[in-house]
Amino acid sequence: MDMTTIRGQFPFLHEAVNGHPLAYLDNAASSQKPERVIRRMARFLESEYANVHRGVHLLSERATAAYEDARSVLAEFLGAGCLEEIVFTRGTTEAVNLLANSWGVKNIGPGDTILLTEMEHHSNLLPWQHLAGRVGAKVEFVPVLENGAVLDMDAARVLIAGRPKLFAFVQIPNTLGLENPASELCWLASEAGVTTFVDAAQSVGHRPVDVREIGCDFLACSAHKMCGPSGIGALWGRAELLAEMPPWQYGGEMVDRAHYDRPATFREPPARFEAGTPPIIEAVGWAEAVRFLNEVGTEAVREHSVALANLAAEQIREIPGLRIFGPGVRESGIVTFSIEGVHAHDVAFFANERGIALRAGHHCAQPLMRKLGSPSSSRASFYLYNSREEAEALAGILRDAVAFFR
Amino acid sequence: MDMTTIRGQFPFLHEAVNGHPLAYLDNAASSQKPERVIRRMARFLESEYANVHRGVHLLSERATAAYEDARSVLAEFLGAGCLEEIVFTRGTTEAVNLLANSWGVKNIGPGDTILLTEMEHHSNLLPWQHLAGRVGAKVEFVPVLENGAVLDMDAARVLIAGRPKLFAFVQIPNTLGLENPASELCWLASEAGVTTFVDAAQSVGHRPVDVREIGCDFLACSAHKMCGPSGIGALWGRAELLAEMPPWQYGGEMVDRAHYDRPATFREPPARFEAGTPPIIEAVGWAEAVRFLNEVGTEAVREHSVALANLAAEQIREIPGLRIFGPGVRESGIVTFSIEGVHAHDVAFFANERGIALRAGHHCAQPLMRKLGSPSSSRASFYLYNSREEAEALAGILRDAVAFFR
Amino acid sequence: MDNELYQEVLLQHSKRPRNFGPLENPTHSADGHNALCGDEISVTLRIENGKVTDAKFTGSACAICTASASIMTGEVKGLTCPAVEALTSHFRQLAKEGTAPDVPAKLEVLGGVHQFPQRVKCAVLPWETLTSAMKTPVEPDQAPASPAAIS
Amino acid sequence: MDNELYQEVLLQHSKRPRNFGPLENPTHSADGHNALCGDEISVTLRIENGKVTDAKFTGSACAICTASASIMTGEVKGLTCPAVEALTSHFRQLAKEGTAPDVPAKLEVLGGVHQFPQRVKCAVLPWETLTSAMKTPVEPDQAPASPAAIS
Ligand SMILES: Cc1ncc(COP(=O)(O)O)c(C=O)c1O
Ligand SMILES: Cc1ncc(COP(=O)(O)O)c(C=O)c1O
Repeated sequence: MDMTTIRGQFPFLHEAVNGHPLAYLDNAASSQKPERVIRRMARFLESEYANVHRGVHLLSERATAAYEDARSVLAEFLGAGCLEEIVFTRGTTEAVNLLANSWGVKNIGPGDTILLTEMEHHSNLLPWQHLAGRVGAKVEFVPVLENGAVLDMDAARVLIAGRPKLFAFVQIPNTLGLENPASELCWLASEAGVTTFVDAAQSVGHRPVDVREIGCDFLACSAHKMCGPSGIGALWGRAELLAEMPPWQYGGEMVDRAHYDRPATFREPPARFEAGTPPIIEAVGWAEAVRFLNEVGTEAVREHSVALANLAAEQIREIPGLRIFGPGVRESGIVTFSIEGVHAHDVAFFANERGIALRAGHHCAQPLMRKLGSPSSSRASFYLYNSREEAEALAGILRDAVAFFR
Repeated sequence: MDMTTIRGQFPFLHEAVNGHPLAYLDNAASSQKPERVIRRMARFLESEYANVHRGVHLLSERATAAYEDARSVLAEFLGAGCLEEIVFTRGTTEAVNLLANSWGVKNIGPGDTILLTEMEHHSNLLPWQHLAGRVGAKVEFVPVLENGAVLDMDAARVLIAGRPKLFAFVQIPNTLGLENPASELCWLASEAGVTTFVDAAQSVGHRPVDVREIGCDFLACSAHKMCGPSGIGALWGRAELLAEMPPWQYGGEMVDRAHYDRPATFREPPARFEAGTPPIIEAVGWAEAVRFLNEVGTEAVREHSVALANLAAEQIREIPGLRIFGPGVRESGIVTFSIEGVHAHDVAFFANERGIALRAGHHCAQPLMRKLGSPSSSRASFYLYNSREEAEALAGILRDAVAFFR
Repeated sequence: MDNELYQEVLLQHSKRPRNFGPLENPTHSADGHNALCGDEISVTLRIENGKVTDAKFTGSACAICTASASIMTGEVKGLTCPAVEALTSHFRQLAKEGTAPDVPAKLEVLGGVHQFPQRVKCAVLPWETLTSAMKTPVEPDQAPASPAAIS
Repeated sequence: MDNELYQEVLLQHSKRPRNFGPLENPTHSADGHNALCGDEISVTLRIENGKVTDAKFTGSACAICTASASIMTGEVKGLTCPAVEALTSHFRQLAKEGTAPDVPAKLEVLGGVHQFPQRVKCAVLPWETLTSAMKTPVEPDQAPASPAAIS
């Protein structure tokens, strides 16, 4: 990857903090957008915008074509069997809620088990806990081993063999810097007849992701974490599973026939799951982000981000009292750490004064961080536009923070 | 209103169809965006974007400030008591689904009645029908009188006196060109102790809307219909009602404490109802649209749109076999009509060839259009950037269409 | 209007559709509709010894849909069921791509819709309804539901 | 670092907080936490005859929150409950606006947070926890829950 070319495409890099150039290391929370995504959205609004689907006029045709083009771009990017397998949602969180309320309510009942892992983001934990409470099912967890270094695969085998109704797990957790063996887990599950959902919020656009290669039944991701806009994400599901699922939200576009005095009938997927005016501008922006990432190459993105994470981790590991969560060698662009005697919130504040954007807190993974004994930690997460210089600056700033606060 | 200045701010007006200037009369489906909204979103993406709420770094502070500023801009625009009364959703449809699944599931039970009107958009009909089916309640309708000219207020009084649990009605239907007396209806309901929800998708940004003046308990609207982006809308609710409502979607940001083995506890509204990464860019764009509309003045917008609708209606009424739905004098910018012997779909197609964007179909109000005896009709809807010339062009084109098809 | 969609012969079919109205003693029937634009159509058939011996339609639909139904009902009369199926799939191809093999000349006028993706569904709806009619025998004592009966 | 947030005296309080640790025989206690940044704090009080006679805190919190708790526990000792309530509301104003009437000099060092809206919650959290502690008598045989007991 040619870093000068890539960095040149990201306008946010012109920003500075207290005269320091801005090093944005908060990519696991959300990514920045390249110029071409910003321009595409503006151009779409200037000359192609209308509501989609029902119109026969020029702008409506253009908007519908752009919206459905986005669906097919994403379908291809994820290796979907057909474009009807892509349901647009607000993001990963809404995708999980949709799945829990539609597939879940239909298929999970009293006494059933929903299997998760201990490293789930709240968005792949709370909807299942709520569903379990509502229908009388129970939630079990595949444990994480050794300071968060790796998923307990032996336990996973045993728990999957117990035939839960669903195994929902994160491919790349937003905290630990590890990557779960998604295809192996899905293979184990499908051998046992267990339906699988993969939370790919941190993996799509950060490494190659192909749903057929993974072998899952459902998968979700968010545009904003992969150079696209906020307000849109997707649930991918196997066509034959989506076809059997009841609607979740009700309104325009998803209905076939509506009556005053009788229940309505509904359209086929994906329309059945897209009630109301969808995120139109957002789909168009997301498609442009996918085109951009396809040109860069998602494998190159992965290598670059992981290399920077490893570089940063090696240097900060030397700081006395600093503890890095997860495996010794990084498997994703994420480095989460805590420093004895210095609270994460102060670390992030201090780093910001020098131009480095870190995240502090529980990273929407409260039970995991509590288990690891650190309810609050700091996180640096790297993406394609980050540089070696940015990764190297981190250690110096953390040393200064320790001297200041301890 | 100075039309030259206003039209100069809308880039889409540079588009043409077959050499004809584009007359966009599909505003009830979605509105176009002024330059400043498009620019604001681009600028935000270039120098202020990050995920909101949890960050202590520069961009996260800027993004959070802009997102929460949008909430307060909207709160003020709607006359909300405090900014915590504004819950951001994907749009009106999601707002109704939220209300049905949270307030509705908690407050509506077997044998209860949900009162609607016959002129609801599918998005204020289907969620309530589904809820009624789920909990064993029933749905009743205030009838519409005389070719869709007016709501049957006598029936409304009787039905409200029957003390339904909820009266949910549209302020300005997207079909009939009329406006319901929202404050009178809410006053009747509150006298009877009936909770009210107003579907204001077609009224916010099209006329002054103040929730305290209307006296409702809940109200919803969509940004895309009022010069703002797709992907965002809002549910406004009285603080004391929102405070008692359970969450609907689960995930990051809405949780207080999460555990592996116990149910989570949740934050106060509005956070409780905004699971996951919200529509951030969209909120910022919406706030800019509100500022724009405030400068123009929503009463001026209303007068302009209604005047154009009346102008168009008077001229097309002369066409033999043409029937306009709703009152004799327009109360909103909407003119829905059917032409004997010419199908609406052909009308819209024909008009588009001459540069006029109309909508054809059931307008997401199937039961209403069926009751009025016209499952498919054409609709012209006017907004602030439409001109007299555009309104006047309609009649000529419809005459030509009749000659062509009949 | 000057475009390739509403050709004269198509307009004639839409203004004065053939085979429009109720069919006496139908053996098969189905309703079809296009939720997006409001086309509603009913197709009724008499199928005897594996052959379509009569076909009619009713409903309220746009010019494209009406013309398509008008021509279709004429073309399928006398064909065996497998032949109808083959013709249907060729017609779909014609509507989507503008050309298709083995399409009777009378149908070719509808090939123009392929340039207007939003109208393809209009042209194809009668054929979809035909397909489902062939699978739906009419109960002797039950009149076929007309779209008007739905409201 | 050169800014108005972490003043020297505040840093001293955060590095060596006063009144940190368990309180023997507390009469009142409460836990507080900031879901957004992870501050966790417990405040324990002894209230006798309507007066706060002792106050301590434990927990894991950022420098601002820790310093605020350290100064707060010192200041409220000896005050009547209404006086604590008045002081709390003045402190809120100080944190949000940078100045407030009737605030003891020792607290003024925390006025700098008003320039950093994201940190106001950190400074205010101990005071919110104090308010809820004053309303929460300790059951004699039940030790106050410490944040560590939550996991
Ligand atoms: C692993 C993981 N899952 C799910 C989510 C939720 O995504 P969103 O907030 O876009 O709905 C996130 C991001 O915060 C995440 O990191
Ligand atoms: C009256 C009315 N209510 C609700 C809606 C639904 O709004 P949205 O599609 O933005 O959710 C619309 C718009 O289509 C409408 O016109």
